[in-house]
Amino acid sequence: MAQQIIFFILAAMIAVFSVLAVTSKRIIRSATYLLFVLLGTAGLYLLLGYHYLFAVQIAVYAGGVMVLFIFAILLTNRPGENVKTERKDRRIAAGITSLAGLAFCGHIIYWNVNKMYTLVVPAEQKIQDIGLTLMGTDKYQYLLPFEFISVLLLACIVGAIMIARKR
Amino acid sequence: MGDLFINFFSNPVPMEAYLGVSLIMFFAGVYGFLSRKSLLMILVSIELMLNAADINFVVFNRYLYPGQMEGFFFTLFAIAIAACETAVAIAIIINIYRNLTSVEVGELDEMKE
Amino acid sequence: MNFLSLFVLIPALMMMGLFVSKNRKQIQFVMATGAILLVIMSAAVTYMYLTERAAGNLATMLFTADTVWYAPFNIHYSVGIDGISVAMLLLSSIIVFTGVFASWKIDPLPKEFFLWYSLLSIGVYGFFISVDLFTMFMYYEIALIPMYLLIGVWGSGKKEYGAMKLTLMLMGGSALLLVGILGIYYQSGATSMNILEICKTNIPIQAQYYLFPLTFMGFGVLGAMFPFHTWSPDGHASAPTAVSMLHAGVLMKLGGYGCFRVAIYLMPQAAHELSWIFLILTGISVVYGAFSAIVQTDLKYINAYSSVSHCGLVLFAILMLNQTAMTGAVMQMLSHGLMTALFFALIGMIYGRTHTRLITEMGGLMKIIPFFGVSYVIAGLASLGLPSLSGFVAEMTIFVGSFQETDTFHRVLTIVACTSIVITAVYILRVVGKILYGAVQDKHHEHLDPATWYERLSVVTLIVAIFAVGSAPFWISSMISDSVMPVITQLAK
Amino acid sequence: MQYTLLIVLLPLISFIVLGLMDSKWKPQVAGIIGATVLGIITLLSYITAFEYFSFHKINGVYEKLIPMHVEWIRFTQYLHIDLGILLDPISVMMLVVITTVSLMVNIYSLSYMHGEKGFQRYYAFLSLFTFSMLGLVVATNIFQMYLFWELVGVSSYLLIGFYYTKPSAVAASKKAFIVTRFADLGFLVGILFLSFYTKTFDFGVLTSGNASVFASTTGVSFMGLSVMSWAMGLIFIGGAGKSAMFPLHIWLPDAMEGPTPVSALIHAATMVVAGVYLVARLFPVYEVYAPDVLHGIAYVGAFTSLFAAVIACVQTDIKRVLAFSTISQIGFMMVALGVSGYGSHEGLGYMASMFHLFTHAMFKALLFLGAGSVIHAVHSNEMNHMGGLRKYMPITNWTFLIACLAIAGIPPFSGFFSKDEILSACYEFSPYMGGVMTFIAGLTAFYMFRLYFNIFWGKEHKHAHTPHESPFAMAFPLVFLACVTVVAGFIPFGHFVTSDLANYDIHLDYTVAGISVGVAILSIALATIMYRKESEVPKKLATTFAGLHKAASSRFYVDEVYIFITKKIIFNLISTPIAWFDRHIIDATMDGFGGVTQWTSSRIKSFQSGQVQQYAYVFLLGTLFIAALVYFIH
Repeated sequence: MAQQIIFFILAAMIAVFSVLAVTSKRIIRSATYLLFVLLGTAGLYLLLGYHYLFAVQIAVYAGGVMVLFIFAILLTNRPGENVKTERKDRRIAAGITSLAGLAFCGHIIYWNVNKMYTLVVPAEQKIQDIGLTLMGTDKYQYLLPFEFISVLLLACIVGAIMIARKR
Repeated sequence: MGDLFINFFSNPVPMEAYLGVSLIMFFAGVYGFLSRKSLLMILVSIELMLNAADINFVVFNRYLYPGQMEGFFFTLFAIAIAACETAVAIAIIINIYRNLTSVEVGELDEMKE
Repeated sequence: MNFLSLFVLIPALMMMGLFVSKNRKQIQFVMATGAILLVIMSAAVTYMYLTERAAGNLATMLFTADTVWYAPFNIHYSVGIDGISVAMLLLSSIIVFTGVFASWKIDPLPKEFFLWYSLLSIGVYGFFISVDLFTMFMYYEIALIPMYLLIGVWGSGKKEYGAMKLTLMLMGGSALLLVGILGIYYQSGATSMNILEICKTNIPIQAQYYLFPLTFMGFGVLGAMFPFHTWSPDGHASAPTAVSMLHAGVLMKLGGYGCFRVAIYLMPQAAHELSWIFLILTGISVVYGAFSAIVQTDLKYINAYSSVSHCGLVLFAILMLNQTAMTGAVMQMLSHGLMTALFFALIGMIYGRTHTRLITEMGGLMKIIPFFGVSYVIAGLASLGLPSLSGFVAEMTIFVGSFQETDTFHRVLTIVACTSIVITAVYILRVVGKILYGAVQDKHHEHLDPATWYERLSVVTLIVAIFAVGSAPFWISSMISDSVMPVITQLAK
Repeated sequence: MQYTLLIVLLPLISFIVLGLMDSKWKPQVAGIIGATVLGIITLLSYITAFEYFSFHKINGVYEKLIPMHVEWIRFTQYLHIDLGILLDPISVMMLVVITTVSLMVNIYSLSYMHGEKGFQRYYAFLSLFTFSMLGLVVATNIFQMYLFWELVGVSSYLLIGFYYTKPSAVAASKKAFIVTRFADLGFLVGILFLSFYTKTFDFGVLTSGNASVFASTTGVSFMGLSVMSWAMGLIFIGGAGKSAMFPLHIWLPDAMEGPTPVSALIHAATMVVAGVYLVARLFPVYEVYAPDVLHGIAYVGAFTSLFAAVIACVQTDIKRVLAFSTISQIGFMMVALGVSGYGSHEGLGYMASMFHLFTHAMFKALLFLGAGSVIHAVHSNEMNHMGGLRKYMPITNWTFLIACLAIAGIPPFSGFFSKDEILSACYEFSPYMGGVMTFIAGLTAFYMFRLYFNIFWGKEHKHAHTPHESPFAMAFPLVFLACVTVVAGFIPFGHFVTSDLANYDIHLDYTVAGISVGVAILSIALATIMYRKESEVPKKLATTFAGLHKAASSRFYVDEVYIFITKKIIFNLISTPIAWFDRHIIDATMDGFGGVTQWTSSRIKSFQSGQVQQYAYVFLLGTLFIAALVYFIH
């Protein structure tokens, strides 16, 4: 019961804030709403039993990324200025399309998905398993992607410095 | 409608509920992506969509293949990549702002320094 | 690689020479040397060809060579010549040579101009020496591309428009051609694209029915066939002198040559069945071009329309499908090449002095620049078919040949085509009377520079060639008419 | 007789040398070279004539000699153009005529053209003309004739347009060339027809009388007419163009814009009779295979003759009068050929025609040179600027009178004999024809004496400076030609030129001769009354027949028709619309393709805006669409 209520709260939070994030006039507010969405997502991870993912989500997203965002916003925006939106017709078109997509996908989910699964009680994942899987080279083990990601991260670091440094 | 609520609160959270949440998040992201001009807002929207996808991965992993960890890892990597992407994107945005004092997509049709 | 490839190699070497040359002197040296080498080459090839034939070598193509280029698609690089190619090589050499001297002081960017010019000549020479459909098509494309830049950069007037129009229309033609060539290759079932090999196979008649019009029209665009001739006035009018010369003189001949060598030679049945459509179109070209030329006021337009008329006659004669008319067609190619080059050279030189090409703004030039005046009259007389100049023999051979077809349709068309000699006289004399005779129209024209040595060289060479072909046509005529024979035998099958 | 080649080649060499040297030599040098070369070839042609007529007669028939020929270009198995020299009575006669007149003109021009700019060029062109005309007459085949025919046309063009700064001269040369070119089109097509069926160009084969040559023409018709009629009719059109037969005569009066000696040479004595020569050359073919065309030629000739004679009566430009007189006289020659048959006596017309050609060349050249002399003295072409010149120019006066008497047909001058033969032939053909031609002969006498009296008698006109007799170089040709005119009539022409190459003794038909001389004397008397002294008669006549007079003065408006056809029909009704059509329909269609492509691409272009959002939007729509498609189809 508690789980359901928590879920409901989280779901409502995510839905409301994500909509607010994209419709808000002030960019700083959007970022704040985004932060709530990310936190809500982290909550969902927790609810699903992925504790590690919850931690990563909080640390990387809500921590790292959001800080970047806020800095960027503060650097590029004059306070109090409204964010420009697209032309009205485009916004309407975008809205209609999004709603259509939402309806269509919702329809599929509502009518089709519930017949496909059996719920297994969420069990906590052991952090050792995660570590082993991440470092292994066997089937269903992810050393190679891990290395790729690390190289990618390195590249990003270098790239970001290169791009952003003063000439 | 009443049935739905009773079912919802008496049974474990169904998968479609998670999917519904991610769906709303995703299309909010889509709407934001299409309707905003600021690069930062577009980035925010992208984050929303990525998160929605992440949720889906995790949910599918949990509900359909509970014994495995693919979805989990996919999400993990996606978060890492999203972080990279955000970092680079923000670097670019700041750089653009420095040159053009604007971060509006409509005005960025010149590739010059 | 046999010696025929030298024709392609020399311009390529010229291009390299141009790359390393530093000033105008060196550029001129490279170009002059190359052009003279080419003339010598073609004279030598003519001599070798004639001795080889005299020695009794009856092969369709002499000096053939074949190299596999890309085996999976059966693409070969094969060369070879017969009398017609020899005549065309001679023509090209003379015109490349005179074109170099006609643009001796080209400005600006002489190096780049001559680079493209040499590339153009690679295409032209390559086309005439190749006996493989693919090689032919490739050289055809090579010849087209430089045109765009040469006109667009060094042209005059509405040059961008002219260049675009010319290139696009010719490209359109080559698109039809590509389909045609591939169709021929696949339908014939031959194991290579070599023309000599394909002609031994039988292309199914249903396929011929659509491949023949495609190929003929594809080449016909380049041969300025009505109604695909409109690139010619605009393109030629805006092209620089040497390019007009080379284009009207040689490149338009690619069309006639291609029609002859590809369309008719490889698809004789369809040629018999469908020739009437194209006969009507080319018949229209002949008269229509001539009538259009009457009312033009720009010298280059007049000459361009006159080219439409004369080149129409080439295709017209080819479609008569008999030996005499085809011989006449090739002679007309030769003759028209020489005289239209002379015309364009003179127009360019006159324009360089008077700064106008409108005949209404000129007059009495004969007194001021007599060299150009006399040369223009000679060119005009050649164009209207004065005996002892090249136009006469060519036209007469065509008319006599066309008259060998006995049915009323061919007869009437031939007579209609004959009327062009009168209309030609009308527009030529109109121009000559307006610009050369009478009183000087513009007082700036009272003192014009006399012809320089390089202009004289270029003009005199062409005049001599015109006289040579017109006064002693027997050897060239017999050389061509022997080489037409394979096509006639093919048609008789 | 290999040396005959020199007769043709020397003028060519002279042309090339003079043409290349142009102004590098002094004018006199060029003139002397030209005249010397002409002198040499004149001598050579006299030798040729002597040798030919003396030694080349077998069994009373002249043989046809071909001293040399080469194949120039081969068209088909049978058809090839040869260049060669054919000697037979008419070509030898023509050689003599051309070289004589040409020599006279060359000598005359030394003085007449003295000091003109482009003197060297003038002599070069004269040489070119002589070359082409000689090449024409000795042609062994019809295509060689056509070839030189064209060259003759061009040299005529160049000479008429000699004063190229004068717009009227330029226009006249253009007109001459285009009109004759139009006629040549007929000639060419005629040749094509003839050669296709007979499989030969060769005159020897065509005129051999061998019926098998024409075997394939029997029963063949093209668009309703028999093929031989087509062929010979079209060939005659070519001849009619050069010989200025109605309605292709319009170029000849205008051609008088050229220098007067040129008019004498080309437009009186030599080139304009090329048409007559052509018909004479193919006479056996006309006679046997296209008799209807031959009769047509007779009627065309007669009509032209009458038409031109009437116009000549009212012209005031003396060269124009002579030009129309030339047309009229060539009409006589054509008529004579047209009414002639083949054989000794039936061939009288043929013989007469050639005879008249010969005598006419001499006296008409004389008339023109005389007119040139007068123009040289008074610097005008107009009759009313002249009058009473006999006192100042005795030689010109006398020689001109002799020529007038000759053309009027007064014995014993040469014109009498030849014209008399023509009239006899006409009377034999039909009395009407004879009557008409006699009337024209009367008209001829009338207008010639009108001209004569107006120039040399009548009221003296005031001159800026006193007219003087021409120098020796101009007087000599006059005297020489006058002598020839006096004696030429006594040549037993029938011994030299006949239709069947055999001898024929000319008999004067005294009735015909009597009538024609009577008519001539009457006309001369009339002219004397009207024009010797100033009188009111001509003016009265002009007012009485105002319409006719006006029409004749404006040459019966044929030129207006010509202008209408060229300017209005060809230029405005054909060429301009075609050019318009080309620019606005054909070209616009081609441009239209380009335009459509551009328009389409400019529409499509907005999809490639570079805006990621837009791409995303389209991408999203597409994804949704495909997903929905897949979903709902399942």
